Amino acid sequence: MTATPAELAGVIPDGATLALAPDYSGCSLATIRELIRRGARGLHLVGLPQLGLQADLLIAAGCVAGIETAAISLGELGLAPAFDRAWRAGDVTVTESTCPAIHAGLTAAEKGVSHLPLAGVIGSDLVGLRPDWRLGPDPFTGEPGLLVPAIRPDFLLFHAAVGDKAGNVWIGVRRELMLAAHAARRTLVTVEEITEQDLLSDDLWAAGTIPALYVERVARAPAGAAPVGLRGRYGPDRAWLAAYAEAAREPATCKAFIDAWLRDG
Amino acid sequence: MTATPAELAGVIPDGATLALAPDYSGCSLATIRELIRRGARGLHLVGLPQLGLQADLLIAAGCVAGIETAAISLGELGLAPAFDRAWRAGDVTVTESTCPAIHAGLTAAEKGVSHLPLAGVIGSDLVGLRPDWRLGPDPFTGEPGLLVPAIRPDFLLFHAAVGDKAGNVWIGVRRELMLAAHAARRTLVTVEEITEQDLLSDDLWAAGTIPALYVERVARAPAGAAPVGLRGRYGPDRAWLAAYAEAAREPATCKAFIDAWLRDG
Amino acid sequence: MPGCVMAEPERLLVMIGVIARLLTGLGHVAVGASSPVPAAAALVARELGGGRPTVSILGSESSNPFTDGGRELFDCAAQGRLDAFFLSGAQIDATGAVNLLGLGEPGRLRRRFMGSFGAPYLASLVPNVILFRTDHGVRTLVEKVDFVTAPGVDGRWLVTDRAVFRRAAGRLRLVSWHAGETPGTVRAATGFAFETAPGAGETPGLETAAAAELRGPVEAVLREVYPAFAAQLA
Amino acid sequence: MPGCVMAEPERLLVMIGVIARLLTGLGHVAVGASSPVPAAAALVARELGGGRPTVSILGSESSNPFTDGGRELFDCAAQGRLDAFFLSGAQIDATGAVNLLGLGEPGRLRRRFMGSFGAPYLASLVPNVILFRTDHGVRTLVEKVDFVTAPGVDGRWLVTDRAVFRRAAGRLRLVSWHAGETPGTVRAATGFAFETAPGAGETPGLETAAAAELRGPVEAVLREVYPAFAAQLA
Repeated sequence: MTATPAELAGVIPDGATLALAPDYSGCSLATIRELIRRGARGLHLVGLPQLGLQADLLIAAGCVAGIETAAISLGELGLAPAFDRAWRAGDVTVTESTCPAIHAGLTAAEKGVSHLPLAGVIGSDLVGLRPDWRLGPDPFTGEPGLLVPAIRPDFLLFHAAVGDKAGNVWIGVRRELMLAAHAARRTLVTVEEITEQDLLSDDLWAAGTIPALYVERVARAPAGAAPVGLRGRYGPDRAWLAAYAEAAREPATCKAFIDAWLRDG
Repeated sequence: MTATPAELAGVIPDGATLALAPDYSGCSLATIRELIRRGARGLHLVGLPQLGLQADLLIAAGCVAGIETAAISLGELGLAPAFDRAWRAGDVTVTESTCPAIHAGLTAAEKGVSHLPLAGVIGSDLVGLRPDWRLGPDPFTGEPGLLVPAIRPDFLLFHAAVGDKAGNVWIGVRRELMLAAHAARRTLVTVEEITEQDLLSDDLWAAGTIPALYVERVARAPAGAAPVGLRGRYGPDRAWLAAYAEAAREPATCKAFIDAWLRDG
Repeated sequence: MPGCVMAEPERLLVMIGVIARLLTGLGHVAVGASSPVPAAAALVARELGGGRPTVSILGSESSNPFTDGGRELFDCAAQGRLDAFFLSGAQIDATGAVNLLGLGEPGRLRRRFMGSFGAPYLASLVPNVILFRTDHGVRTLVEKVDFVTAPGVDGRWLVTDRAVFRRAAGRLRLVSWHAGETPGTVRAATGFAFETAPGAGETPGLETAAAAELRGPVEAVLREVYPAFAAQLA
Repeated sequence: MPGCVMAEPERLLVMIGVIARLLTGLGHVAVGASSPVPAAAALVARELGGGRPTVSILGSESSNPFTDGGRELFDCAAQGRLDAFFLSGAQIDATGAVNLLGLGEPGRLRRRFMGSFGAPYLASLVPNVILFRTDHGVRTLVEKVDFVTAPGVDGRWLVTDRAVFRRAAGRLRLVSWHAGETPGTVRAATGFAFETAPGAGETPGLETAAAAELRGPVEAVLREVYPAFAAQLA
């Protein structure tokens, strides 16, 4: 079952809907690099529930047609520069959402239902940007209610600390990845290491493990989440991120920066 | 924050709605014993999603007015004998359900919405036994759809292996307990041991831990899940269970058996 | 407790063989409460298939890959990730409908069994639902169930300690009868009228390889979840 | 990035003091993305309160009690288990409405910020939502936001690097102004007209005890989540 990041990238076809974690969850930069190398096109990204560096790199490289997300940014470093440019140019469509609406949409997909009711949100102009959301009286309370449709991504891609030979993947407390693995049709994972142990055989590990049942392929990719970092393993490379945030403001320097990143990896 | 099982039982008032795990999850027999000792009355039990020995003992002792559950039994030992007698006598009302409907009801409570749509089930006569469920066209697909209302128990009571001084409780893969802790207003827990470590400080433990945020009180109760057993710690006392299944068939022998159990503990 | 009223061990072995063959080639099979015969069959199929199908036994600590709590089995089915499941019932009728709840009129039952478990949900979402009874008789196999816990569909299998049926054109038809039975003895023991499927014959017995698995790795798992049943087979 | 355009450090300390006082006595306070000032204030309140309120900082590994993934904060709020949260916005208006999304007409924005995050949800479900801006000015504090990410409600607080406001009868009113400001200077820097609340006066500064916490245990957490901000305070 083990593979390489390039093989994972090869599984994701142009035009696919691809769910990606924000920078603080598990980011498979190792596979993002391969998606850019192979010249992926027309991807539709779904933020879990936000998007970060992975999305900005893919957008910078022209791989993305649209995004559905609660936010997109480089965190403390500000706006995602390549996205900002693509958005101004009209090159990337944005389906505006809010964190709990994305969680609810994924939960609906997890449970095989068309939609989920969502608390709150009514009163926000956001509702007006989503013709696919439904407003109407709650059938149980009679109060105004909001229904959001299921989100079933074609692919989930993430990076985690440990996988095993059977394809089980330990995610610890990053449980949004489990929800997304249930919701997505196919899940591709890179890991720091592949352990000899069966992650399901010990409840201490099993409690934070996505069973192989949901995982199509696992690739070993040490430091695969660099430069954003991986919880409990290594932190972000702040100098790299600041350099990217600066370089990505202009198309030429952005391209040069990404080309150098592709060469290095 | 630590307490005794008797104190936990004292927190649960007569007439409360009390969610209980099935025998294979985490059963706080130590607290059930105290509920019987204090002569609790009029409890409404919710199975997660089924009920087992805990419910049959409470019913035998006259503590229970009604149950909502997908099933009630002693597992391989067959029907729950005290429940069976109480049901025939009309002493206990039964709100008939099915496992995923209970999970959906708890999920609705977890998310603060009045209801959740539920896949499947339509075509079963069960739907006709639940006037509080709603049948109607799914607003997104137009297909027949089923909506089930939120289940928000007053209390969740369970037993787990480890708690810490802050009130965090490790449940491992018994994740239905976390869902129920989110859904219930108040959660009471007995544990085998209280550890000095902070369960949230290590992701390996944190991944299977219910944060103290949801836990009102934790009591230490070694062997608190006996005789049904606790996953990873000790198995069921099959001789005890078989003796109960036999004794509980008749009111007099059932009472004598439970009286002896109360004396022993 | 339908799944635990036991036929003679050799009849159970035939049932295990039949069910194991039905599971060959599937990806993921789950076994619910009170289902020792399907559990044994699924484990035999897994051993013979080199680890495939994945088998999830509810209530087992060693053969349960779920890590998201009690809901996961049901979510998994709704996602299309569960290929087969098993149902028994206090009554099973000519249409393949099962009744797990009780006898009498719905809402005014005169006898109640354990309850519905997940049957109403799984029966409509899992592509291969296999019905089973270990005590084939006129009171369990009836023309019409008192309460439809889950309706039947064409293509659904029923495996008993006497015979194998499959539903076509709305009713169960006899596909095979176990050694020691004939279509006549099966008919006499069945509470509903049925036709015999084209090509029907005697049920093949448990293969030697399957029997070996049953005595070996499978028994260890069964001892954990169904100790009484494991003792009966041993 | 509204929360990160920084005022002078002493103004930030005043803001931290104001917010920490508003959190006193609460049970559970959560801090979202891009909110270093509220994060510092919540941690100060926790240290001064002997561990109460519980503080959940999104994106922190050491100060985040959630174990059920990204959804847990939102579920927690819907369950009534979250007492306070913080929102900023590219624009905040006279009614306490915030705009996180962008400038221009909804659906045809001419400039877009990071996005809505969880604001539309949390603003309606959390009883104490505290608005903040570290760059009080006429372009950020406007009569009417271009896009209502979340509407305001009476009782809501707005804390800026110049002053403190609270909404009553549908509009924000000036409650206090920080040292170096007057009602007049605040008015000149604010894009909406406002009344002054009865009893309004100068904002109390950060208490000595709070300042000590800020230099001690709080800074360690801030360095993890908001390194640039922590460096500015140090």
